[in-house]
Amino acid sequence: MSSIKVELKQCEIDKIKEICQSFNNEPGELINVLHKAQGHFGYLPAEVQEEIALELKISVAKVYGVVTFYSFFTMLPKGLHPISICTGTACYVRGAEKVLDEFKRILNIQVGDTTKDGRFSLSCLRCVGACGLAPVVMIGEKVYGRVSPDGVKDILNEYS
Amino acid sequence: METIKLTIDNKPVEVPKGTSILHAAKGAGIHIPTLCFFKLGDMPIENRPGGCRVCVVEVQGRRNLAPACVTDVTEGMVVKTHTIRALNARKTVLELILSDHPTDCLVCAKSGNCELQTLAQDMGIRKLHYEGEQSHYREDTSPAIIRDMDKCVRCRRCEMMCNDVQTVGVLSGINRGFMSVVSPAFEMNLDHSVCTYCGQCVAVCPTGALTEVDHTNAVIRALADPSKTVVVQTAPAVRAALGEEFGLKPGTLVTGKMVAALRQLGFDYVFDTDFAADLTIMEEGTELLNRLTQFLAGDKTKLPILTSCCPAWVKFFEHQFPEMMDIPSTAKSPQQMFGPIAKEYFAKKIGVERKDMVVVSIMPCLAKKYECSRDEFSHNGSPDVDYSISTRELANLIKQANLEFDALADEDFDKPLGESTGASVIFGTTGGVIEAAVRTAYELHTGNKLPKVDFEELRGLAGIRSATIDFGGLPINIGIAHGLGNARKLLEDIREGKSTFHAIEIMACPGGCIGGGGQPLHHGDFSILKARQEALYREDAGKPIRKSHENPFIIELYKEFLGKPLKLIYINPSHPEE
Amino acid sequence: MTKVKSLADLKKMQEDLQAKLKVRERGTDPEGYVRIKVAMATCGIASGAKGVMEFLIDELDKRNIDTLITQTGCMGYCYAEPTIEVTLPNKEPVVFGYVDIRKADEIIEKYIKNGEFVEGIIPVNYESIDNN
Amino acid sequence: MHLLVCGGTGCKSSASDTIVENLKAELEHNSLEDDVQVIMTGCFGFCEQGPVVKVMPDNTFYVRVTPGDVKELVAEHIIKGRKVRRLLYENPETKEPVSDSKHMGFYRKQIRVALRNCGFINPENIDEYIARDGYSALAKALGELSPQQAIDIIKKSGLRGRGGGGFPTGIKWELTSKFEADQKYVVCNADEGDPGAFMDRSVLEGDPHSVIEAMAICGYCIGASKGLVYIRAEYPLAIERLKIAIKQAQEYGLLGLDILGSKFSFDISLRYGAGAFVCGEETALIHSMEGHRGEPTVKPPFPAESGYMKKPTVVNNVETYANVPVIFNKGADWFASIGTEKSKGTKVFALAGKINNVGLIEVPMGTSLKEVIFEIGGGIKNNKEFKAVQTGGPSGGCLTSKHLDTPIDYDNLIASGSMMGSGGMIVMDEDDCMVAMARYYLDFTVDESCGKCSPCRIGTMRLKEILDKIIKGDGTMEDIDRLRNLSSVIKDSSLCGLGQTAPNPVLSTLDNFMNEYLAHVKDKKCPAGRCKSLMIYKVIPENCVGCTACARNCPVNAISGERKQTHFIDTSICIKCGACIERCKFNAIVIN
Repeated sequence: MSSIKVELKQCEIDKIKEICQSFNNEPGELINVLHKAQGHFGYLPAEVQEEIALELKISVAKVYGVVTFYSFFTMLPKGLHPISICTGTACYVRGAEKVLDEFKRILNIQVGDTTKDGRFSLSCLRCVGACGLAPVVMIGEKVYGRVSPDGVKDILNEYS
Repeated sequence: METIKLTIDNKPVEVPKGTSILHAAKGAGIHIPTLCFFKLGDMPIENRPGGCRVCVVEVQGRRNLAPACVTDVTEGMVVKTHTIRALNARKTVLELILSDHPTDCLVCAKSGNCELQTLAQDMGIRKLHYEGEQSHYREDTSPAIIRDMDKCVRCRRCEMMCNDVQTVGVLSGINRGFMSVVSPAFEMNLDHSVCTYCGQCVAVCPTGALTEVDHTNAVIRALADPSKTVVVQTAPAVRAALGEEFGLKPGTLVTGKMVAALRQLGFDYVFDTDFAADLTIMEEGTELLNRLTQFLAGDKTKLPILTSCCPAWVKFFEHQFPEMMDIPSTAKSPQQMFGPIAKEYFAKKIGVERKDMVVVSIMPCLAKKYECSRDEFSHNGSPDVDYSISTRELANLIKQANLEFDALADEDFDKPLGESTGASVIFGTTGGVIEAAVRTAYELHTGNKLPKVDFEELRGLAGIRSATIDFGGLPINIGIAHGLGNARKLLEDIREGKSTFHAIEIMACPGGCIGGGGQPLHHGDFSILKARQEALYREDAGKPIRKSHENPFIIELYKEFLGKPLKLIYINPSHPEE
Repeated sequence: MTKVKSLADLKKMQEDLQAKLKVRERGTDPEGYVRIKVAMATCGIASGAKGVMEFLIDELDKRNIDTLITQTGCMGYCYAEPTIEVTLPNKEPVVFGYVDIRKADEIIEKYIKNGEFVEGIIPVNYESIDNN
Repeated sequence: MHLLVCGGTGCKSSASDTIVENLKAELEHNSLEDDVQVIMTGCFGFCEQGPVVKVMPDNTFYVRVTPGDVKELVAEHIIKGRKVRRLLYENPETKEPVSDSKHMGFYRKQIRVALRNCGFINPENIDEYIARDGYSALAKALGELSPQQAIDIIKKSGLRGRGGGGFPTGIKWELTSKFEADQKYVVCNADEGDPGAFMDRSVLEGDPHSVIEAMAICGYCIGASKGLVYIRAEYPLAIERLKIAIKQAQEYGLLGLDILGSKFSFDISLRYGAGAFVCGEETALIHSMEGHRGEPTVKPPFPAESGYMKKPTVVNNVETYANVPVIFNKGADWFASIGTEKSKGTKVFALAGKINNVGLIEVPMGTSLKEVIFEIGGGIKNNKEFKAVQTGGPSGGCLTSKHLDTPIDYDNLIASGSMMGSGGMIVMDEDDCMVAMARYYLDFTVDESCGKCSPCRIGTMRLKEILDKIIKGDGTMEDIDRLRNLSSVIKDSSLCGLGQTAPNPVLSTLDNFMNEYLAHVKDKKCPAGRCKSLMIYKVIPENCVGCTACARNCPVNAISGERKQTHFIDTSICIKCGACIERCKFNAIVIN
C-alpha cells in the first residue's frame, strides 16, 4: 500500500490516545479504533498506525496487516470530493464500467488515485444497496442514480 | 484415554481422540505430503493454518476434500489419501503454488533443501498447466536476513515463529488475496524494524523466501588474499550439528573433522569461540558476584542479572524493555570478546597488524552477522569480527572446497585461543551458560571446590526452567528461558516485581544455540535438538578441565593482557588496549 | 421513559399503542388527519425522499392541511423511488411512486385535497401477515 | 369512482395505453369524465393475466382486458353497476369468478414475513413496533417457555439460515446451548456483501427492533447475555437506526438487566465491518470482530463450540433473525405451512438488473423463478429477451430459461448449479455476455479472496486469467478444459465457503452457456456484442452517405473518407469506443 509521510502534532497524538481510551485500549477493538481514527484523520498514515499500536499494545505489523486487509481503510488522503463508483452486479449489468471509464477519462486518473489538484479521488466500491438506481455513483455522501456516461460531465460540473 | 477407530487407505487405525488425520496416517506408515504444516517439537506450538491445501485427502461422506493436518479423526472415518480425486487436487494445488513461484531453482539458496522443490519432485510435477501473473515484492536485505517474498508460499510459519514463539511481532500477514504476503509493517526493511535477527523465521521457511545473508564469498576472498592472516573461531553448537549437513546422524560430534576442514580451507589459525566463552564466564561470573554482594548489602535493584551472550536477545530487550537496560550483564558475547582478543592480543603476539588480520566466526546463528556489524564492535571502522557465517554456510564452503568431510582425520584447535573447558562447550545449549557460570561463581564465592560439576537441575528442553543452587548456605535462584516468548514472561515478572530469581539465562532460539537460525534445518524435530544437546554434554563430560576459571590460557590472558575481569563490557565498549 | 417491567406491562402497553395505531392506520381518527409515510431507506433517500418529505411538511403546513408525516423503511418498490404512502381519513392507504416535488404537489392538490387519484399509484402486490 | 389501469410494462405491451384512451373516450362519450377518473398505475405484479383494470372503491378486479372490452365495461359496470363476469378473475381452485379483489389475496405472489414491518412502521419509534406485537415473542419466551421449549419452536418451524448455507437455525441454537461456558455470544451478521443484495440493509433500516428482539430470544435460548451486530460500515443509515433502536429498547428495559422481570439479562453492541466480503464467512467474521484480519479458520471447531473470544457463539444473519419473532407470535406450524417440504417460510430477494420492477420482494419458498421475474418483476426491461438470472452472488450461478419453472428453495438451487446465497437476483438479457459475466464474478472473488489458502488465492486468479484470454479471443479448447478442472479443484479443496463456491459462476455458465464459450473460442465472436476485443466495427457502404459525422467524432482518427463518399474504418487503429455508431444517423456502422 503506498503511503505518505506525516509528522503528528501533539494534539493529534492526544486525539489518537483519546480514541483508543474510548475503547478501553482493548486490542480486540482495533477495527473500531481504526474506523474512528480514519474518521478523524481522513486516512491512516503510518504514524497514526504506530501510535495506535503503541496504545493498544500490539505490534505495528499487526495493525498494518489489518489496515491492508480491509478495503475500507486507506493510507492515502482522499480527494476533497471522493468519487466512488458502485461496481456491484446490478450496476455492472447496467453499464457501470462505461461510467467508470468516463470518470477516468475526464479526470485523467486511475482507480485509487487522486487528481493533482487534490479535488477528486476515484475508487470503486461494492454494492451500496441502491440497485434500483443502478448504475450508482457516490460523491462524498451524495448518491447519484441512473448515471450514464454522458451525464458524468454534468455531475462533475456540480463540483467546479 | 479415549481412542478413535478409523481406516486410512483400507488400514484399520486406532488413535487417541483429538489426533489429526495427518498424525494418524503417519502412525500407520502413510506419509501425507504437507507444506504449511509445522510442528515445533515438544513445544505446544503448531502451525496448521490449513492454508496450502497440499495435504487434502478424501473422507467418505464428506462433500469436499479434507486437509489432513487440521482435520481431527472421528469414529468410523474412512480416509483415502491417494484416490485420483485427491491426487488431482493435490497436484493442481501444487501447480498453482508453483505458478506463483520463480523457477530459478538452480541458483536458489534453498535448492536441495527446499520443501516446495521436494514436493514437486515427489509428486512428479513435470509441467505447469496454470501459468499467469506472479506476485512480486521488493527484495529486502538486512545485515543478517534476506527476504525474497516472490518465493513466499504463504505457509505463515515465519509469522508464527515471530509472533507466537518469539513474540517479536515484526511480521504479519499483509494485504489481501493474490497480493497477500508476510511482511514487516509498511513493508519496511527488516533493519528498520524491531527484528532481532534470531533467524527462526529463516529456520522454518520451507522455500528460499527467507535466507541468511551469505558471506561465504567474502570469506573465500579473504582466504585467497596472501596479505591477510585469517583467523577463525567456531561456536560451541556448530560441532554438534555440522555433521548433519554431510549425512551424519544428528548428535554426531565433528569437532576434530571441523577443525581439519577449516585448516584445509586455508584458515591460518583455527580457534575456538569456546575459549571466549570461558572468558565470558570470567567476566559475567565476576559481575554476578559483584552484584550479588551489593544485593546482599541491601541494594535489591542489583539482581537478577541476565545473561547477555545472545545478540538476538540483546536486541530484543533493547527494543522491548528499554527501561530495564541495567538488568542484563554488561559482558560482551563470546564472539565479540574473541574479536578484540584476536586482533589486539593475539595479532600483537604473532606480529601481525590489526588491519592485516581477518576474523571469521562460524556461528549457529544469524543474529551474530548483525552483532559483528554493530558500531560499538569496531575500531576505527575495522570490525572486531569481520565475517560471521552460519553452520550451513560453512558446510557449503566445505563442499565447494571438494572436501570429503566424513573422511577427514580429526585435528586439534590451535593454541592459545583454541583451548577451552567443558563449561564453555555447553554454552551451545539452553541452560549451559548458567551452568558454566554457576560452576565458576560457586567456587569463587564459597572458595570451596564443587563436589560435582554437573547440575542436572539446570538441564532439559522445557521452555522455562528454574532451580535453586546452594552457594554454601546461600540459596541462589536460577531461571532459564529459551525462545523469546518465554524470555518475555520472565522479563514481565521482573518488571512487575514478581521475579524471585537472582540470575537468569536467556537464549533467543528454542533449544538455545543448538536450535539457532543458522543451524542445519531441523524441521521442528526436537529429537534432533536433543541429540545435539546430548552431544554437547558428552563433549563437556570428556574434557579434562570443566570450569572456566581453570582454563590455563584464560588465566594467562588475564595475567599477560587483561588484568582483572570486567574489561569486556558491552555498553560503552572499551577496547583492551593497555 | 418508563421501563417495561413485566409481561403485563408490555401487554397493557401493546393494547394502548395498538389502539392508537389503529386510529392512525385505519384513518378513523375523528380529527380527520391525513397520514403520509415516506419510504426513507437508502434507496429512497438517494432518490430524493428527504427533499420530498421536507416539501410535504412545509407545504401541507402552508396549505393548512392537518397531516401526520412519518418516515418508514423500504416499501420494496426500488424501481419507483421515492415512494410515499398516503392514507386519507376513512380510506385505504395508497402508495405513490416516482414522487418528486412536482408529483408531491400534484398529490396534495388532487388526492389529498379532493380525493382524486393521480398517475403513479403502485398497487400493493404483497400479502401482509396480519390477514392470516 | 376510479378506474385503475395497470401501466406495468407487461400490460403496456398488451395495449393498456389504448385501454386508457378508450376508457377516457367512452366516459367522455357518456359525460362521465367528471365522475370517473382513469388512472394508469404501476405494476400490479399480475402480468400473467394482464392487462389489468381495477375499479375503485368496489375493488372489482378485471383481467385480460382488451381495448374492445372498454365499451361493455363502461356500459355495464359504470353505468348499470353490474360486474362483467367474463372479465373477472377466476379462482384457480374453485374456478369461480372473484368479484372483490379483497378476497383474492392469493393472486399476490408475495407474503411479507421478514419484511412485515418494513415500509409500515417508523423504524425510529419503538412504540410502533410494540403496537405491531413487537417484543411479545420475547415476552412469551421469557414468561412461558424454557430455553429448550423455545428452541423446539424454532426447530419445529423449519427455519433455515437465510445467509446462504441454509443451516437449520434451531439446531444451531440447540448445539450452542449444549456447550457449557461462563459467557456465550449471539452474533448478527449484517455485513451484507453480495453485490446486488440489500435485503439485510432494508430490514435494519425498516425494522431494526425485530432483529434486536430475535437476538434477545436467541440469547435466552442458548444462555448468552451478550449480543453483537457485525455491520457494514458502508451502511450509515442502518447503523444509525439500529443504534436508535437499541437505545430505545434499553430505555424500555427490553434490553439490559432483568428483562421483563425474568432475571434474564441481554444487551447488544455493534462491531463494524471494514470492507471484506470474506467476513460473511462466520469464522472470518468472528476474527474480524476480535480485531484481526478477517481470515477464516478451519471448522471444526464450529462457532457453536468456540466462536467469539473462543466462547460458544451463534451467528445468524439479519433476515434469519427477522423471521424469529413471527414464528413465536404466529406459531411454528403457521410458519412451516409456508414454503416447501425442506425449505420453510419465505425468502426475501433483491430483484435487480435488466428487469422492470427492480425491488425488494418476499415470496414463499417454492415460488418459481418465472413468477418472480415475469410477474412480480414485471418482465425484462425494454422487451428484450430473458437470458439468465444470477442468484447467490459471487457464490452462485447463472440459471437459464430451462430453470424458470424450478421452485426456488435451498436444495433446488444447489441442484441447478447455483445457490440461495443471501438473496440477490440479477436478471440478464440478450445483451449480456455470459463469459464476461463469469469474468466479472471472478474479478470480484480475486479481489475479495483473503489469500490464506492456495486454491482460492492463486486458483481464482488463474480462472480469471483464462477467462480474460477467452474474452480477448485468444482462448483455446484446452482452456475450457482447464477452466473445468481448475474449478472443480478449487471447489473441492478451498478452505472456506468463499473459495468453495467461487467457481460456481464459471461452472454454471459452462453448463448452461457452452455455446457462448464456443463462440468466443472457435468463432472468435461475442454473441452478445459485449466483448470489445471481439468486435469489429464496419461501415455498410450501401447505407453510408458520407456525412463525415463518424470521422469527426472518432477520438483516434480511425475513420477516413471524403465528404459524400463511403467511409472506411481502419480496424488496426479503432479502439471500439462506439462513438461512431452513436453519431451515425443512417445505421451505416455495424459491429461484427
